[in-house]
Amino acid sequence: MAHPVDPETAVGQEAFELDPAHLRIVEALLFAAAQPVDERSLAAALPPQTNVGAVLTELQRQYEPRGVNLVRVAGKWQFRTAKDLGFLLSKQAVEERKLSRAAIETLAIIAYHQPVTRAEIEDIRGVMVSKGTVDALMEVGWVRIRGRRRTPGRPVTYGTTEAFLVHFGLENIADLPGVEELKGAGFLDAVPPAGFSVPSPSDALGPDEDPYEGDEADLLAPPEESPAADG
Amino acid sequence: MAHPVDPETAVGQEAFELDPAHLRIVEALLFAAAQPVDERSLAAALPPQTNVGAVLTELQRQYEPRGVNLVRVAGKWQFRTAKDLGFLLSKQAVEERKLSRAAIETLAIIAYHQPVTRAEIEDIRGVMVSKGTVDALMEVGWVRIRGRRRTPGRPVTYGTTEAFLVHFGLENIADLPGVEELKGAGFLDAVPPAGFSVPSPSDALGPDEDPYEGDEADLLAPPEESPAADG
Amino acid sequence: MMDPEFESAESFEAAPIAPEEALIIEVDGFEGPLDLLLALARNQKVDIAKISVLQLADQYLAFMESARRKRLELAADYLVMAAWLTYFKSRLVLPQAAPVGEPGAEEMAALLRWRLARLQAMRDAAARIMARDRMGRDVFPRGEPEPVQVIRTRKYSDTMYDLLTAYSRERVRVLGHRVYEMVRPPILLIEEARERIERMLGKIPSWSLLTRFLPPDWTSGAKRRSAIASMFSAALELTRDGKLELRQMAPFGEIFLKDRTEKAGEQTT
Repeated sequence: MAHPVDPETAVGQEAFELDPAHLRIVEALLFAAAQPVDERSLAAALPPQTNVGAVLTELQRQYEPRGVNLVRVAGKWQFRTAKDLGFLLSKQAVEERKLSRAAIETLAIIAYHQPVTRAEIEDIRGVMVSKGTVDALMEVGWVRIRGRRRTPGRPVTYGTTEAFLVHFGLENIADLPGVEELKGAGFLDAVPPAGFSVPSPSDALGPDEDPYEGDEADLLAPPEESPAADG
Repeated sequence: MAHPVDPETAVGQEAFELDPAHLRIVEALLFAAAQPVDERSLAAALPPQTNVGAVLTELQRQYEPRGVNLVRVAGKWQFRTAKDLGFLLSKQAVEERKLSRAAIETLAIIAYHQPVTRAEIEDIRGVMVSKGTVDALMEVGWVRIRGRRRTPGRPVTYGTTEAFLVHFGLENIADLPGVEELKGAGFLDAVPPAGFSVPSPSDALGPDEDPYEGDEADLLAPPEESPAADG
Repeated sequence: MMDPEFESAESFEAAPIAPEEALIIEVDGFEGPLDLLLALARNQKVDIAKISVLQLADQYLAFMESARRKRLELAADYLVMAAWLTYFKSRLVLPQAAPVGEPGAEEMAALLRWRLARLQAMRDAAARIMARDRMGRDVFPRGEPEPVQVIRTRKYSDTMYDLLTAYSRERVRVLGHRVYEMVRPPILLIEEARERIERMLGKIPSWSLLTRFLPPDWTSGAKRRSAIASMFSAALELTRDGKLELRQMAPFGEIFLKDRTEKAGEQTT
């Protein structure tokens, strides 16, 4: 037969003489703090004469059987994941990064102007684009080689990937806003410079574009499943 | 021992078997993660067949009187400091970018009317959307491009983000304050009562407009090749 | 002068404010005509659903007149609203003259009340959202998160905002080098005039004066003449395209235009 959770282990069910309001305050302060907090700082948030040590001892006791414990480190207090649950934590924190300015600009040009060759990206940006920038975008998984332009030298054309759409929350590459929409949303001044136009990007193979056959066999993976626009 | 919980009796009843070890794991995960976590991710850390919903409900109940509460935002779960203790934590408060009145009004219109086009926002506000409105809301991360409307010109539609729900403590869009009354009053309908001509600064929503219905299959070309990037 | 039925209906409400009193309102403080109307409506201190639209129209038109005297540049939106309110008043005066299929004064008043009420409702909703317990202000997440395995962490935090900003900035920077300033003669291009009228299509009330739609800053001297000529040419083009109707009662008389797109819009898919 099912039995209810033991009230003894449940946080907040205990009978204690301490003012529950004080426990709540210390609990919230420790939870929101970005580093361990000393008792003096905690005392400052409580009425004078409050026994901070007793509040902390009681909190520590209440959290002792739980998934999170209140621990004392270097004379200060902090909540930590219970030691035996360390397996839930990953060893390394992943630091979020941003693309360099050159990289995000190149990515934006590829997104809007695809299919586009490196020479064309340079022409639009007016500066040399290092191969490293495009390679790095391919490594992130947002840019792919789409095909080859049917022009002398048959340069490869670049486009964006499904991962690009997912990351930037687009259902479709054609959903990128056009000039009027960039203006309307405030990204462009009401009067953009002469000659400003925005192409309508498309996944479809361009008229002068051949599908990319790949230089190496391992680049050819089986076709992807239908794209799921799942955030 | 553990038999599957009857979903009929599980709802609203606490008399089923909850393994304290499961409570500890979910507690540790939600405590450790600063951002909201979805039930699927939590389930991944628990034995198969665990009733994650019941674990969460019990945790929520246990934390309800405390200084830290378990809340549901954007369809996910997160520990947050109790609402009434905000005043103690002003030191932790993040300096927030001040949004213009126009931007705040536009945010509300986007939230309640989404997916909504710029023309519709302008129709409701009776004024053109200016620079520093939609772009500022996108910069804060509360507004996103949702897609395009299936009408001539295929205007881009806007909606709110998960960050918006998290920031304002909303479970989902239907949880917006007063949404039912606004709907009842007809203020969320795309078009005003039929037969009226409306003075408005830009293209008003016409009777020929369809609501946005997700992506358009005809625009999604099948992938010609596998993305070469990210092996 | 006024239709007796309407007069009695209107006189139920607060006595009209003298136009001068309404003029203490400065145009700078307003975001468009609807915002201005809402402020005027609130002055009536009654439920928006019961507001006197005639009184509102008078106040608005008086405001426009004073702005004109002060040579304030008002956006086209204000002029369109003025034209609509003028038309509303004409409907009020001559209700029997409403052409078939066109809204009568009562319908027009109801529509304006509805739009004002909707704007007010959205403002109230905005205030309610902003007053919620907000993350980072009223409630706080764990201050010292620990990395967790089950949560997918993104490696890159670039957003759509970053992408669009980069694109706009980059393209403008490159094209900016190729731009030169050009001193424009006081001529309104027909394309501009056409674009202007097209922007108003769907909102032009029945038979409105062409001169009401002149761009602000083009209402006097040589600029006015150029603007009238171009607006007329553009109106002719749009009439040819079936989007407008034009009417002139007498040689050298005023030219009126009427929108035909609305009906067309209802029929197409």
